[in-house]
Amino acid sequence: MSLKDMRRSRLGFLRALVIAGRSGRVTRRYPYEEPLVTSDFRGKIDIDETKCIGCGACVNACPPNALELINTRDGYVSLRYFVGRCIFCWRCIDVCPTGAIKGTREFELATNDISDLYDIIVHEPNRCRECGKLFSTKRMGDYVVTKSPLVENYVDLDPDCRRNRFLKAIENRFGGRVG
Amino acid sequence: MGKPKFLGKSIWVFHLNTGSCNGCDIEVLDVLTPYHDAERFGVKLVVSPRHADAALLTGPITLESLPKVLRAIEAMPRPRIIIALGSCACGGNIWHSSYSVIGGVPELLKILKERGIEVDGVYYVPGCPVRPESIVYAVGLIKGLVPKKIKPKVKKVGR
Amino acid sequence: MIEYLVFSIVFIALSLLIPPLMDGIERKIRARVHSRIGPPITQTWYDLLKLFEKELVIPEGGLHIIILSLLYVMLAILTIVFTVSMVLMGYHYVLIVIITLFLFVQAIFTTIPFITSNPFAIIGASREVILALVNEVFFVIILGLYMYFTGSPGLLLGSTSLLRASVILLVITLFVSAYVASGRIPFDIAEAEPELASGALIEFSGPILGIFMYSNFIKRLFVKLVPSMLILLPFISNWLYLLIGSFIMAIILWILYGLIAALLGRTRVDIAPTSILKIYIPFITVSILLYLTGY
Amino acid sequence: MDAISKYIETIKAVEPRADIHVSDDTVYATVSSSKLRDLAKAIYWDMDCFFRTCAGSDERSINGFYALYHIFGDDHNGLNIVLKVYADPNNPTLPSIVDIVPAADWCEMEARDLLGIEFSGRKQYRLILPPYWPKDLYPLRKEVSYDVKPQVIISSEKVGFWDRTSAGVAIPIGPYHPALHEPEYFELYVEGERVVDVRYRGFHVHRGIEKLGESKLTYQQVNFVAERICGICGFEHSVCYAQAIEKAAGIEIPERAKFIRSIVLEVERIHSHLLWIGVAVHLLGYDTGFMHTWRIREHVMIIAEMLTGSRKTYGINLIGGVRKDINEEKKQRVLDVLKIVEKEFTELVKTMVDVPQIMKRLKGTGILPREDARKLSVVGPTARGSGLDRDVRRDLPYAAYSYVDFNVPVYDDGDNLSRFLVRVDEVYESISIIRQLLDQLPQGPIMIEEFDIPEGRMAVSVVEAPRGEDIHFVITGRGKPYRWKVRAPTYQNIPALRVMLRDQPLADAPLTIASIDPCFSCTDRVFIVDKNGYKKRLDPILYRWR
Repeated sequence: MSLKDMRRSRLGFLRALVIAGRSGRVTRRYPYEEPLVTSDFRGKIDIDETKCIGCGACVNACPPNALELINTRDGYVSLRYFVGRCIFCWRCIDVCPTGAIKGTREFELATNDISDLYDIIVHEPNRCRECGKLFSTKRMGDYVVTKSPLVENYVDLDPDCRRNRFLKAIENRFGGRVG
Repeated sequence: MGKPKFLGKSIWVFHLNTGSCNGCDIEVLDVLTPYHDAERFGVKLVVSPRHADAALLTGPITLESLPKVLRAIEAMPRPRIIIALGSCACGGNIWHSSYSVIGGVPELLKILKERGIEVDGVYYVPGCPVRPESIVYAVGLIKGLVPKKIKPKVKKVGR
Repeated sequence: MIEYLVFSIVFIALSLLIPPLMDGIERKIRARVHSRIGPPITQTWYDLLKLFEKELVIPEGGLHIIILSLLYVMLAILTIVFTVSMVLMGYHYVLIVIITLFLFVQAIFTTIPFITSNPFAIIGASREVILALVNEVFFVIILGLYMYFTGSPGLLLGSTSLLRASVILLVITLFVSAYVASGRIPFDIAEAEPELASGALIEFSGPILGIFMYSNFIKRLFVKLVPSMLILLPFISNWLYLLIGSFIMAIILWILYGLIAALLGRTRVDIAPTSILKIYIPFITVSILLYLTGY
Repeated sequence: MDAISKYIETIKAVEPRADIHVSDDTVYATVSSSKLRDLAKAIYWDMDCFFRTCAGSDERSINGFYALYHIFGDDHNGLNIVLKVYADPNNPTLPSIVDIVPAADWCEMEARDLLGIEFSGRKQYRLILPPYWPKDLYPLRKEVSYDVKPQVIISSEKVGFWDRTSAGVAIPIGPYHPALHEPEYFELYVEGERVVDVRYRGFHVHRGIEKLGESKLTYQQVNFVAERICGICGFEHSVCYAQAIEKAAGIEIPERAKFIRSIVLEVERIHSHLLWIGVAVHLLGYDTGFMHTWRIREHVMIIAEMLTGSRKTYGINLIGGVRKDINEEKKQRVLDVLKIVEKEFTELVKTMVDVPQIMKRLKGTGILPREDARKLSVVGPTARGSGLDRDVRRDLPYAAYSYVDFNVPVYDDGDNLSRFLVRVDEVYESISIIRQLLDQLPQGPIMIEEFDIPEGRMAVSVVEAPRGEDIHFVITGRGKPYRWKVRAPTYQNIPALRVMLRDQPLADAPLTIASIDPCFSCTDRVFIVDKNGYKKRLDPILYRWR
């Protein structure tokens, strides 16, 4: 349809009253009334600390770095979720191997203190049974073992010791120095 | 300066887009429209920082807009508050580390402090983009109508 | 006599309290036309009180602005005081004084922005001048004709000539003039938000802004009160009832004006004067013709 | 094939040594810089193409040179022509084509700002980066990290918004102005209330998106950045990026995903146009119209949230398909909402045009004549309001647009009313398109997960956003784009404002600026200014520091 040829009436602007009358007051009295949030809405994510293994898959997928793995000075690994930077794309949910991350409809996130927006899971680190260095997380080790039990011998070793051990094993088998 | 009695009843907002994608800015307008109607809480968008009680910042604050933001905040009469709207303003969003932005209101506060520009309160409203309801909730929080729901969580987990 | 004094004080107090409340009601009505809830009717009072609590920032122009703004609010209040006392105390000839005062108020309002150097304020003020040149001049012309037709320089319940159509036409024109003078859409071109960022008031903040807004509300009441009185004059002979009647009529007018403003868009400064003149000139011409033929 | 060989012939005629290859609808030609100007002339003028954009690229790690890609477009045959020239890595200087293709002005300056490629034969100036950015730091060079934060000294926080010494009265519109919801700066020179000249300074929203996409993020993450180029027409950018990568890598996505993309694109168009109509009448002081348009728009926002999970920046697009499916219940809901929107919108628009001030101020203001529109090759509703029949959805069909019938509304007057009517008509067209798409929605998967993206492929992708056409140009790299270039429609349209605003009343300036539906957050990627036919140049002004 084209409005160009539409007949205009002089008092047509009064129709606004009709429109207003028919539609009534549409305002949602939120916060006193239910908000207009559909069940499909993507809100804040909720990380189940009983399932999280600290693998960092979500950290790699997260476009804005709202999820970060932080190595503290004492060797602890923590997964930090900063709601203030989250874009609520839920890519982390897609990639989480253990299903620890769940989406919620939560949007009431306003605060007057920025520290409220941090959600931190501190994982107990794995301790290398040879050099005693702290690395990765215990949960991660357990998870790897359940997925592929063959690596059990190496799971308690930090990456350097693991490599050394591996090279040594090859050395023993072939009787010569490798690498 | 005593605690203003009527600030809670009438919040005049000056909206500054500091490099936002427009998503939050449109939701700011949306909040004034019939379904959400922030005016019922006495919220009004004003057009001059001199009339404003609150600076509504959207965007990660680009270098280009930084001087104007500082100037606008300086022009606001005290008491003045800053509302950081959206993930960009709260934490810098995807561009938090980009070369042409300062990375959100936490960084801005440092610069404000350096220059001796005081503000009387900062509110953070995450969301990308912020839902209109989130903004209404934030208004409720400023007015003290709703409790703060989000708390920092630190959980230590073992094996 | 003493009861008139008491009535005066009551009415003056009312007319100082009511205008912001009426603005609150107008906002509520506008919200209803927008299909939303809108602010509480006391909202405008909250806004004003909040502005008075804010820090006092002396704008560019310094002391001039403060003195002028105080003068502005005093004159605005004086117009109301004179209007009320004129009716109650029987000083009917001061109608002409009130008109003069009102013109002073308008003049101050249009000049203040010129003191600041903000380009928006200056454009806003120059638009106000253009509009005032048409509207306020006709306001005076209409009142002058009114006085000539009724044969009195004041608010006198005179002859039956008051009922004559020519006078009624004049008063109707006065209602249009009151609408334009109240700065509502479509004639809010001086404060036009999208173009001029609230124009004349852009540089003011805190209490000074509060004073300006408050005076504007009083002015809005005044411009409705005077025509209401003039039109009710032939029908109500008791002065007290006349005053009450015109207050009620002013309130009804306020609501009606608010409703009309919600249904229209903003005009442009080059269109506005001609569209006002298109109403004024025929009405006044017919009125004069009627007067001449009926005399 | 006919048209393609014609282009190959033309290029060969000017530059026999050109290295030409063709893929899909794009002709790539590597030419020597000495022949660039002749080729630009042959393609832009003789072949009657228009200029899409140019993109600089740092390819020193691949072939040891900087490269510049000039991208031309031919809508009639649905073709893109890409001319590539190399620049010396030590002293990158290339001939400017601005005097032949005026539209290349700002994108050349962008390449200079971000990559340090100098252009000979033209006036050069700082465009994108802030005035206090260090002179020899070029963010898009590969050795520069995305998070470089030079110690910038902001001279003063007091910005001279207007220049009191200059002749005439300068009226600043922006950077923070109620008519603009984004920080951009227009300086209108007025005599009385009449605008005599306009100057513009943008790039307040430059966030370094391209650099992030090329350095920090992975292929799939870039989708989410692309979406945040613009909060209103973000999905178009995201689709455009995903299509560019899919085209470069030869990925064929499922039919159902194509349909869902088109449906969401049209939902976005409806909400964007409703938004614009609301803002336009608000600028005319008709707040009742604004409120009711947005009330109707809220229905659309609810279905957008239902279909995608977010009210804006939908986040459902990935390379290879979409993340969220449409079920029967949602389909029904969308159809119901469309019925309501159509009915209420018709009634509201009828009411709006009956408001005397609206009609008076829309009609005959902000006129962009057809010739000027062609010269400036404006896009989107701005072009269609000036009688140019251009729409990428029809001319270079993508996603599922080849399956639907729709009209492209065109009005000839070129005034604000025409642009208003184009958008009104497009709302109806979009409603009809969504109905057709939902009706034909094929079954099947919505995403393919297994694919790989080879390095060093190029593609140009064009998508019709509510404001005009988005252009994304990508060169693939390892795990992330090697070069990703974005051109949003508003760049093309901003120069037209100069024509529209001149000799107009100041009161109409905000509406006229709004009438191109400017989207500055997109625009601050690239700019193109066409000064053809105008004596004065549109110089971006620098701020005057007090």
